[in-house]
Amino acid sequence: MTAVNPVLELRNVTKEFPGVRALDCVNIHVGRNEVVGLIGENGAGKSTLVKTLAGIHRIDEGELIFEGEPKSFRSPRDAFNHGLAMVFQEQSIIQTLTVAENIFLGREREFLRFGVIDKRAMNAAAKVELAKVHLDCDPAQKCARLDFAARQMVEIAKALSLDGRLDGDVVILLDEPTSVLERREIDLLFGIIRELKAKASIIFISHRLDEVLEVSDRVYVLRDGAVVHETTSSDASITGLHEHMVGRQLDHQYYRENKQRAAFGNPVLSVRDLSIDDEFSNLSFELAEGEILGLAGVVGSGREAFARCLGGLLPPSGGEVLIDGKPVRLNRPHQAVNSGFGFVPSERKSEGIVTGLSVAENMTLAAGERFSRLGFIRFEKERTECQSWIDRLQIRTPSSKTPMQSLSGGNQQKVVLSKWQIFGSKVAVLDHPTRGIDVGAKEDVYELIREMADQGVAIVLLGDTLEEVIGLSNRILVLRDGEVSASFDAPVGGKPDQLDLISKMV
Amino acid sequence: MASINLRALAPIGVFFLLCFVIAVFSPNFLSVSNAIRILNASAIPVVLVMGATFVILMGSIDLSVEGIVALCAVVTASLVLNDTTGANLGLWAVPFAVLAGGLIGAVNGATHVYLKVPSFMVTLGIGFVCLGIATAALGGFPVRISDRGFRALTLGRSLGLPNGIWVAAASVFVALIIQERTRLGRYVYAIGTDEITARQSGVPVERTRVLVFVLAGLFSGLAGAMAAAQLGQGHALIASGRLFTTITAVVVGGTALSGGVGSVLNSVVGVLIVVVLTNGMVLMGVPPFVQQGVQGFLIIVAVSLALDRRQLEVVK
Amino acid sequence: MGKLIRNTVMVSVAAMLSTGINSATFADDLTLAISMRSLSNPYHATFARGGEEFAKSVGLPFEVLVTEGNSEKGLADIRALISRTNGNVCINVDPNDSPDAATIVDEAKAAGAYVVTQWNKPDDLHPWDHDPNYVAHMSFSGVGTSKEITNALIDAMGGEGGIVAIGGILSNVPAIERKLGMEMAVADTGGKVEILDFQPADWNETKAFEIMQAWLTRYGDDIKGVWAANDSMGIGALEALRQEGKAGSVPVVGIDGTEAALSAVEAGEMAGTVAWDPTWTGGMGLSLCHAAATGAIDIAAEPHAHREFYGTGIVVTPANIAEFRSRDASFDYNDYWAKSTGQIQYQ
Amino acid sequence: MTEKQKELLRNLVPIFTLLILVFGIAAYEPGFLRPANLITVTADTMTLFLMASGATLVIMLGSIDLSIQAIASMTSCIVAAMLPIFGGTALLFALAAGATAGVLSGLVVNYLRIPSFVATLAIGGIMTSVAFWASDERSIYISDADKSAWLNWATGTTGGMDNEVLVGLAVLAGLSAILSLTRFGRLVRAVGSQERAVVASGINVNRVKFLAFVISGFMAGLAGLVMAARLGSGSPTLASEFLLPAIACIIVGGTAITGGVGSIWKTFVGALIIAVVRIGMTFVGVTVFAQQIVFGLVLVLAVAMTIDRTKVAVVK
Repeated sequence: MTAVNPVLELRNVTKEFPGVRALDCVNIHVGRNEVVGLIGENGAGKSTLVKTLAGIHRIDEGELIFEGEPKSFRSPRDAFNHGLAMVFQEQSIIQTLTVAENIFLGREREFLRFGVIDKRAMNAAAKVELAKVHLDCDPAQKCARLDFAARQMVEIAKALSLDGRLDGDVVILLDEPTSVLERREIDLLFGIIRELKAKASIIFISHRLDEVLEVSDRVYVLRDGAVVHETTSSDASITGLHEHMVGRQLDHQYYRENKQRAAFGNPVLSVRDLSIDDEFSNLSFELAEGEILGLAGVVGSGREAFARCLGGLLPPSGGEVLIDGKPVRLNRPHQAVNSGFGFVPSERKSEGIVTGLSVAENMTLAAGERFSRLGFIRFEKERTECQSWIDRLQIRTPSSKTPMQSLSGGNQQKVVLSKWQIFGSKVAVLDHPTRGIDVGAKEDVYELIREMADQGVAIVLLGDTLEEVIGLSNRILVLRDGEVSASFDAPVGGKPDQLDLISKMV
Repeated sequence: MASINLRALAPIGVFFLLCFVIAVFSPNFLSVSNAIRILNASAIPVVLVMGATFVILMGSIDLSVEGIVALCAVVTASLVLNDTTGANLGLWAVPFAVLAGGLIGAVNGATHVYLKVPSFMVTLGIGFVCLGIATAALGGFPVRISDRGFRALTLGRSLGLPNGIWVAAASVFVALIIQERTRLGRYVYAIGTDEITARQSGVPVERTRVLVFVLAGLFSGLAGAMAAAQLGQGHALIASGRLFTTITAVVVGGTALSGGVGSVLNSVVGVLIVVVLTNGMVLMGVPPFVQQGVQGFLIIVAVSLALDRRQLEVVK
Repeated sequence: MGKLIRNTVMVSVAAMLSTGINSATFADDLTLAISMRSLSNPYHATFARGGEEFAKSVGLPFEVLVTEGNSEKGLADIRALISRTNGNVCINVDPNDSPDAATIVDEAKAAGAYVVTQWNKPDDLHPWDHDPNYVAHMSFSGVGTSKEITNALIDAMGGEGGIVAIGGILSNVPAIERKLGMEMAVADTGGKVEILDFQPADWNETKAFEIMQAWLTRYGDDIKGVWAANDSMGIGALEALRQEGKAGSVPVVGIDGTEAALSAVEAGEMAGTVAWDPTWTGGMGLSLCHAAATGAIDIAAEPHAHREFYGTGIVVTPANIAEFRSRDASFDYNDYWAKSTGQIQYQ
Repeated sequence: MTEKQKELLRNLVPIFTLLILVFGIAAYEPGFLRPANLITVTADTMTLFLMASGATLVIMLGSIDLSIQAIASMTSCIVAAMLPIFGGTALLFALAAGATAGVLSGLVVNYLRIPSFVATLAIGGIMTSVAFWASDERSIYISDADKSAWLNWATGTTGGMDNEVLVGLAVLAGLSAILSLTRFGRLVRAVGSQERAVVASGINVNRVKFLAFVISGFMAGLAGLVMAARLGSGSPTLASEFLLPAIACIIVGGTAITGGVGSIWKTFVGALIIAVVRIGMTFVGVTVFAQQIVFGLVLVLAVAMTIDRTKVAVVK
């Protein structure tokens, strides 16, 4: 299956970190005008591979061949200048700069006139690049004013701007570009990828297997730092790929529907006419112990704001929220937490985990009072309890004292979820709990969500995909323009169809 | 310019409010001659904040301001007609002072970047070194300037305004161009907002950091020359008290110490607020022993009015 | 790393061994030292130079310590010096703040070192209570000289009008004394001269400059004279006047007799300054201390007037500047009290 | 070497730096190593350490406290003015005043959301005014009787050891315990490294910051008491020129100015490094003209050695 003239090739690439062989003799090639999909579980080595290509990590053994010559990029910028552009999983948009400045960051030379930047020319050029991703926004505005999805499109526009500015081949690497995009935007992106194929080669990394199959010509599966499977998309199936990824048979009960509760406990949460100006208005519902309520809606529907409101991060402007019949204040996060809310934020890196603290310290962050006497920490109690959670949730960490930042994304998310279980939250508000984590870790998270429901925790869920919301929820509220447009019951065997939901979303 | 938005207007509002309050107590405040005096007293601080703003926008800090200004004032005073050395360069001493400042800035930047020492400590240490050199070079005595022509740099007037004001205005213009229209300016924002991302996007972080400290040094050097011209001498203590005024002005103007947010224009307003406060304290006849307290109180009020709190999710 | 640790240990062992030997050897060498606020002002620079000249004349090692305005640092340095010399040292100290003098004297006494203090000491601390280590205290009459220079200012103003006064750091003893002298002189005019405003500029030129600017707005032409508690602030005020084209037309006085101020007096831009004689205080303080330490004089037997005395502060005005410039400033190190102007009086 | 050993070694770097300095000086002037001298140097360092000890917590939060110098001066005035009237109660008054200043800083930072740099600078101004008011604008002596009755705990000796050292060690032990054994201490670290996540976890971050500022104010107040006891007086300028050295010793000890990483014993070692360099220069006989220059250079080099770059992604 070797292409005749691969544009980019990795030959026997090996990369070791202390104690781990992150990449083990990896062979990958990308042909001209080809879209190559790359999938793998959490910790399979995808991020390392990307960083190795970008020059952030050095290759220990093996070689990187670009346009037929061995290359070693010094930095992402160096790679970019040679024609290898990347769209990172974590956004690399500088919020205080304008859209145009972000697109051309580091390449302002093109617009210099007498040593100063010609802003008009730069904005005009940016407009051209934005048109390629069909994003209609003023290139002179600050990126801070754009929403997350629009920033992602800017990021893609930045990568695409290479096209036409370079003589040689262009390879564009998209690392999880769709995780924050809605279906409409994903379709747009795929359209762009198909257009680009005529001019460039593309490496597409995603955790959504269906998407990878949809857009790629060929797929590599990585596991434990090695390529375990390579196939053309036409020959592949989702189940097959998944089995290669996890190295075992796919559980048919992906969303653990067999564990979905049919009967619930006492009502816990009631939301009455809750509003935040310009975000959502008059939201009302009741939620019982053990019930999972899914929220569906496009970006701007108000569901993100609602979740942050329950977390105490966005104060409501009207209405009331009651827990166990008692009204609660949501002006500050600690009020929300002490009333019984546990909020799992979508931005895990900045809001979910405290990087400077250890795993155990993160786990007991909210429940600190229970682990201290007269302000002094009860270290033994903390250690044993945290260790039991680590074992139970199969969190991969050398010990409970390991710094949080050395864990992988999925394991970090498990720690965040355990934080609220240890605290004993009555209502868990999960804002994209599986964003940016892999299939295997996702299944663990689903398992955990079911377990929480079993223990009587009421759950408000903003899913990463509609499929996820449908699969996990007992009931689904669809939001449109800040108001509830529909409500669906979703018992096992009676799950609503995606199309029904979408019709109420837009 | 795009950077002038509503947020930049809040400090201006505070400034006018302050002027109004002082004018109620002391009608003289609103005279043209006092306006000129305030602008004149703002000249050196404005030049200083031009450099300091870039450093702070980058998330760093420059504590060597007093040292560089003093050393450059001494350099200037020694190069024009004076009572200690035989030199007589006249206004040509100014570029030398500016260059000397830039050189010290380069030492700051290079030490900070290549030894990976926080700017706080580097500039504190280099500031001590500069003051030490200024003291040792003169044995504790001042160099007195006898060159009238050179002193016209601040004493003379053009178009009815003291030249110092024009120099400051030119500095603001240059700083604004750098901020808005050069790669350096844009990179400063990028680094201040997110250094790691900026680096991955190909921003030459090290070079930019060094250059920004050079820039701050150049402005401090110019301020040193101006101080020498204004007081007619150069000595090691000529800049004492300038450091905290400079940083306070930058912050009062609305530039965040954490970097990424702010502008040189904000800092100009910050300087005006701080200078008017000092001026107003005397005009209103505030008793000396409570002045520092009143000033502290008013700075709190000014900043709390001028700050856009929605921008500050985290206050450090 | 291992090598580094090894070397460190070796150096330290060697150092410990030599400790005993060395401390025995430097017992004979008397060290002379001066301690003062900082080297970056002309007054203290000259003060140190005076000390250095005396040290050269007797061929003894000489050290300068600076407090940098920090009492704790001043004390720590003095302690370190006393410890290093085993108390075999003469120190001429200008304490950072008056109370420091007591602590310094205690330290010196405990170690057998000899001390002369300048300017600042508590009123109830006397050399004769700490014989023989506390040799003497030298000062200048802050109140008296300030009164004299204020009178010079009033004369230059033609005897009436409003003055503005710039003070030093509010709590500093010289600042308090000078302010008091100024107020007394103004009171003596019986209301003809009025203090429009008093502001402290903390001895700082630039602050004085800014305050003067504000005064020009507030009082304008009502300002007939400017009084400053030292020359630096006086020069700052003068430069603010120059900016308005008023240098020379509004008389300014300062205190200290710095070269800048003397030139301004010559140019007719300042109406006067008070010239202390820091060369004399620096040199003579050490000389007296040295004499007591070596037994050249029996300091305990000297009268109180020889233990706490004022030096000579000369009021320099445009009228006598030429004479002042041409005076013979030399003095004899062994004629200890030739320039004394009497025993210190306490208000 | 395992990660753990490396970590341990990195932690010990400040101590190695201190030892190198001590033995370096001793090589020139062996008298420096006399036990009596070492105790004196340590005792002389304690006021600096006390001022820096509380501020370490604030810096670990990622904030800064610039009011400590003014607070120490103020408490010295309060204790000196009140001892003759109230006896020992004056000590409590003074400490309470220090803590109150911290309360004010905490309130201004938390509720007006003003960056601590400006807030504490302003509060410091207010405290200076309080000091002027309490002292009636002059230095106040403490009589020997009052001193021996009420301040002996700070200046006397116990079992041959200067009490300053014992007070310093007690504070070192106490604050270290708070930092490493209590929930508050852990939250200080957490807030310093990732404040937003701590907020989202439902921690009342304001309470943590508030308490840190109060402790900082209290320790600065205590430093003022010890200073007053040592110098036998209170004065509004007693602690002048202590601010930057205090912050310098926190950073020289290896605490990151950006927050999250640090400890009290590092500050203790940092204070000793600063003191040893300063006093060492007098011992070695560095000429006073060069002292400032040497001090500045050694400061930069010391930090270059002591800061742990593995824990901070970006050096600002």
